[in-house]
Amino acid sequence: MLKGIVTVSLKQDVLDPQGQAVLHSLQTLGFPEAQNVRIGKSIEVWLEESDSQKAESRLKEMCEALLVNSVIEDYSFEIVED
Amino acid sequence: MLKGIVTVSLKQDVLDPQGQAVLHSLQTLGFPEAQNVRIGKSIEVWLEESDSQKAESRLKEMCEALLVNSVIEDYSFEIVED
Amino acid sequence: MHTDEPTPDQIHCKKVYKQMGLNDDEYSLVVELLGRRPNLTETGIFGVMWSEHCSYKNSKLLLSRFPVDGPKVLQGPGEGAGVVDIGDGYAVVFKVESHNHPSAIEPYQGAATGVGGILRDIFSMGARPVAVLNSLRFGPLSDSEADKKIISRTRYLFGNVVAGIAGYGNCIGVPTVGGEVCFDECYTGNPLVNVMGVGILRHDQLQHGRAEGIGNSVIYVGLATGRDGIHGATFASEELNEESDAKRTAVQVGDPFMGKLLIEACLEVYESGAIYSVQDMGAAGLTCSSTEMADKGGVGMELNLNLVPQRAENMSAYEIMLSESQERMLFVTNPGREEEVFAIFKKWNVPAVAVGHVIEEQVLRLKHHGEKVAELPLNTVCGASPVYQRESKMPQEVVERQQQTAITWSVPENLQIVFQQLIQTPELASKSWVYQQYDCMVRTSTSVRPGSDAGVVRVEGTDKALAMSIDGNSRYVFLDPKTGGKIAVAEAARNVVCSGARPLAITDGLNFGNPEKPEIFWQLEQAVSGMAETCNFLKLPVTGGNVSLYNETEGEAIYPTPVVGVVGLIENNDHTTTQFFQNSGDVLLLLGDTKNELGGSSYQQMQLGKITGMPPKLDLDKEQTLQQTLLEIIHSGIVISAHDLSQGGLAVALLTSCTENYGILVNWEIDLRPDIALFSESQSRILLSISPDNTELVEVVMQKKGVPCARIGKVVSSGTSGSNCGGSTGCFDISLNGTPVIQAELNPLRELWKNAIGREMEISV
Amino acid sequence: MRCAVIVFPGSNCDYDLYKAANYIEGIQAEYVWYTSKSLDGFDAILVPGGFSYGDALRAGALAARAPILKALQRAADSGTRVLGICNGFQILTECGLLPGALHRNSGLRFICRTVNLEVSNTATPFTSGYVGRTSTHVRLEIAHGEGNYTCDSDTLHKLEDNGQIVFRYSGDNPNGSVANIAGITNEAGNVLGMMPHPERAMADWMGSSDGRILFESMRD
Ligand SMILES: Nc1ncnc2c1ncn2[C@@H]1O[C@H](COP(=O)(O)OP(=O)(O)O)[C@@H](O)[C@H]1O
Ligand SMILES: [Mg+2]
Repeated sequence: MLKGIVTVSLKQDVLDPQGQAVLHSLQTLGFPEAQNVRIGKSIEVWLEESDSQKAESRLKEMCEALLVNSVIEDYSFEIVED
Repeated sequence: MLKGIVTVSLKQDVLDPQGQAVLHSLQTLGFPEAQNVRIGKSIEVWLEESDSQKAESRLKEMCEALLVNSVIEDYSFEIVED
Repeated sequence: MHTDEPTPDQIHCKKVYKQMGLNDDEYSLVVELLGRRPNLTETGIFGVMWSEHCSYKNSKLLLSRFPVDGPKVLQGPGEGAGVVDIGDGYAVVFKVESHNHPSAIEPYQGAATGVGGILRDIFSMGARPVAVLNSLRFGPLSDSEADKKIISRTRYLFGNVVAGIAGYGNCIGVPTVGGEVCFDECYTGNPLVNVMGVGILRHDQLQHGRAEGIGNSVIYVGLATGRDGIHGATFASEELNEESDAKRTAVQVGDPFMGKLLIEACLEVYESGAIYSVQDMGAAGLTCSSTEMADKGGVGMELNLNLVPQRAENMSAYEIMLSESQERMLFVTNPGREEEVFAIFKKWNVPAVAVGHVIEEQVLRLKHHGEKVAELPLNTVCGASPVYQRESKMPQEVVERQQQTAITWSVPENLQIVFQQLIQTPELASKSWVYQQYDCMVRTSTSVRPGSDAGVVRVEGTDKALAMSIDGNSRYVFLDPKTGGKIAVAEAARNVVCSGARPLAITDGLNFGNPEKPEIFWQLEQAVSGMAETCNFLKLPVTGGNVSLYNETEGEAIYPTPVVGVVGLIENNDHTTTQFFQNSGDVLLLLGDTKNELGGSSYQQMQLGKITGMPPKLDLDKEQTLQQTLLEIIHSGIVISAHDLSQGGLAVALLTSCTENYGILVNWEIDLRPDIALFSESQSRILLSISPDNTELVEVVMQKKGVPCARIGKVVSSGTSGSNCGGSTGCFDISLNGTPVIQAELNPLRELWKNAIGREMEISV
Repeated sequence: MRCAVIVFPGSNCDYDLYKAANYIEGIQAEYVWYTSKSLDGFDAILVPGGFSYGDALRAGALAARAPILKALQRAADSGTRVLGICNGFQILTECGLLPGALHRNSGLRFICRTVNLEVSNTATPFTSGYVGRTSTHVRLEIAHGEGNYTCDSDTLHKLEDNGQIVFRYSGDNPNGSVANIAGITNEAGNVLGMMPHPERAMADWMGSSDGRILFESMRD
């Protein structure tokens, strides 16, 4: 079986309050080197499909149909054997 | 600057209701090949640090101190140039 | 049988049963009852069914002191939740449940599944859940001495427990209408999370959990079974220690979305009449639901475990039976009506499968992979666990603590500063940081939201409403468990009376330490007897509750913490009363006597960093007269606001009755030291605001009934000039015997109080 | 006036909306199940709050792909009034009937409390009744974790220029939404999405009756 791993992140100009809160906590916890934090999603999709090219194009369709909201999010993905 | 990308996923035995709902939705949207979905987080951390080995060990500490809830989550990460 | 499982003989020799919560004697009793050594699955079943959580073996004898009957009680303890008639063909269903240990390990999910669990108890009775309340205890949010790590862990627990309750309750669409949060050192390692659920049903909708009808199908409904929460019930009945971390498989994850679908689908199934009985799968999952249903019905049950929906691969019979996966129910259908049931669940997208049937022989028989993997006579599993009369001993420490004087300091020079400090302590500060995270209005029946003495929910289709509250002051119980127990019940009842309701019944959550220690058992025994005495006196049946023992970390017990949930009936919506002032010029009346009683008070805790002496006294006669009289005058329509005086005494009650628009001008003639007058926590006191025209009438009534009633001042609107402080932000002005003690601007004071917890949570440690 | 109240799995303000609409004289509300293919014959469509599909992935995302959405889209295109409240608003942005997106509250917590709102456009079929009130400030309850309205600056300009911003938080902004936006319409003005809950403000005992005017406006 193949597995698609989609990484969804907020578009660069969209504020990420959660990331900011985590950044703040990291700094107070003694990690002053943390300069910025952005929090996104990692979505794993297991596919009943052996052709990785086909899997890729289907995964892309899934992203566009549902997994990603293109108004505020960007995405990238990879396909791996599982 | 270096950037750490942490992928946080639910432990295998832990129920992922979100993933199940998304799976069901994908199937009804015409993606019967989707067999399973698990939803995790992808956390990017920008580090004021040039030594990638050092960055790695610090990132690990951050994961354990804050970014990951080891009771229900597993994680992996990579360090990239930014 | 799984090949790597220990055999019955190995279980015996290597004492594997100990890991399942059975001690040597209990194991021997099992062997004697069965006439053979049980296999692993069977041992596991005994382990959970004989745990305190399921069998009440340590508390049963004490609980029998509670009155459980009353003319309005339709269902007392024993089923999922108690049921009390409220007239017009309706009844209210309610119960408290604890989720302490799971919340200490994984606060978000621990709290979330606590809400899910109690709601399943409610709708398994046939009721539509209409409200939830929560009672929480944590260590201090900050403390100059404690180390940073502990404080940040406490804040993490607090923040995530609240988020978990919100996450589940908001999503499933049941309003959270009240609760309480306390902070004390003793809960640092062992926080408490008690949740109360309330539902409403028509009498004819009442369901039960008795399996009957030989051959009837047993239907499994809801989420698939995973390896989560295996041994949750036993785990809840043990002390927390470092090993608890190793038991992390015990984390269960809630799915409020499935929970919501389950509620709707189940209510529809009940309407269809196609099912005979139902029980939720809570603690001890499939084991508890199947054995109890069969036992109550005097029948047996045979289950084929291969048919049980499973989320994980290769689950053993042991794992399937002991899993505490969430959002599951067990049904017995009426003959030939399975398909109807399946159709309704299908419509709601809720999995439902037949997994077995009712049999005549009174045993639980389990099949797995074609083999019989367990067969247990039900009378061994249910009701046969040993019942312990534990040793009880009053510790010398308690005697000594009680003999210490409660007040060792002289009157502080500036009481206004003391007051400002007091209202910013997390325990007295506004809990709006907490309850604003809860949806309190969904279903649009809530007429009084969190913030007043009790939450009020209207009963649709009638002119009635239900007032509900959950309360408990463990400091009083720690100092004197009996008095503390009495106060817990009396205060809960007083809270709903202040809202215009007649208390119907209570549900209790008993959170204590290890009952095998005589001094802990003594606390339990005393507290229960105080509670029982008050319930009997006030004619308040206990229709259900929960016992959570072994709340200890590294051998240190929490304060004995009984919490009491109460539901009262408001006969007419017009009687609904809140604690908030509403008109400028209204007269402030203080009902009840104020005495030199600072033992266990918030003021004492702040001054000394500990508590000593005796808690306030409670006179049941006076309490009853007070409650009855108050209810009478509320019903006559002349009470503008009523507020129970509790932690922080009169000064805090005055502040929490003020609103942005209404402050106070008080001059009280009282023969007490000023700080005692302001902060004493004497019981059976209520603050009223009454229009000037009706004040005399109230005074006459109170005098007739012998309830002390003092005119102490009046309500003033913000912007009223003429008062000492005045100004557009309002005034909070208290004098004692003509001497000003607090003269503050109202809204800055309210801000201090309102945002204290938020500030605390945002400051980094 | 016939009103549809769409029921998605996990909707939980459907019942409240149904009660509120039926409370108004001249409105008859009916539930319509999310698998239904038609919304013909309804004069208005109400998309309720709650947690459709448990808010999995993103609030409203799964509901916005449910079978009934085609019919909803058609109805909206043909000018039928559509009101989305809270999760309903999230669904309307997710399916593209309204621009922008609603993401996590800036304070990161769910917030349930009463807020003050300014009605910034009373010339819509939803708000005409607020004209002539001595003040256009109304008090409604919010109850959401993801009400932080976001859009790019072009979209914001368009919203402002066309008068599509109908409700704004006045005083304090509870969730960080851009330009204090609490509710917007589509360009044509027949689709309104809003985070506050008018159905929770139908009578004084609820704390406010300001929501009633919105339903009355829709009817008139
Ligand atoms: N955890 C909570 N959840 C919901 N409401 C709460 C919670 N804690 C406190 N409240 C609400 O805050 C108000 C004050 O509570 P509390 O401080 O216990 O006052 P009292 O002493 O009058 O009982 C009550 O209306 C109560 O319901
Ligand atoms: Mg209280």
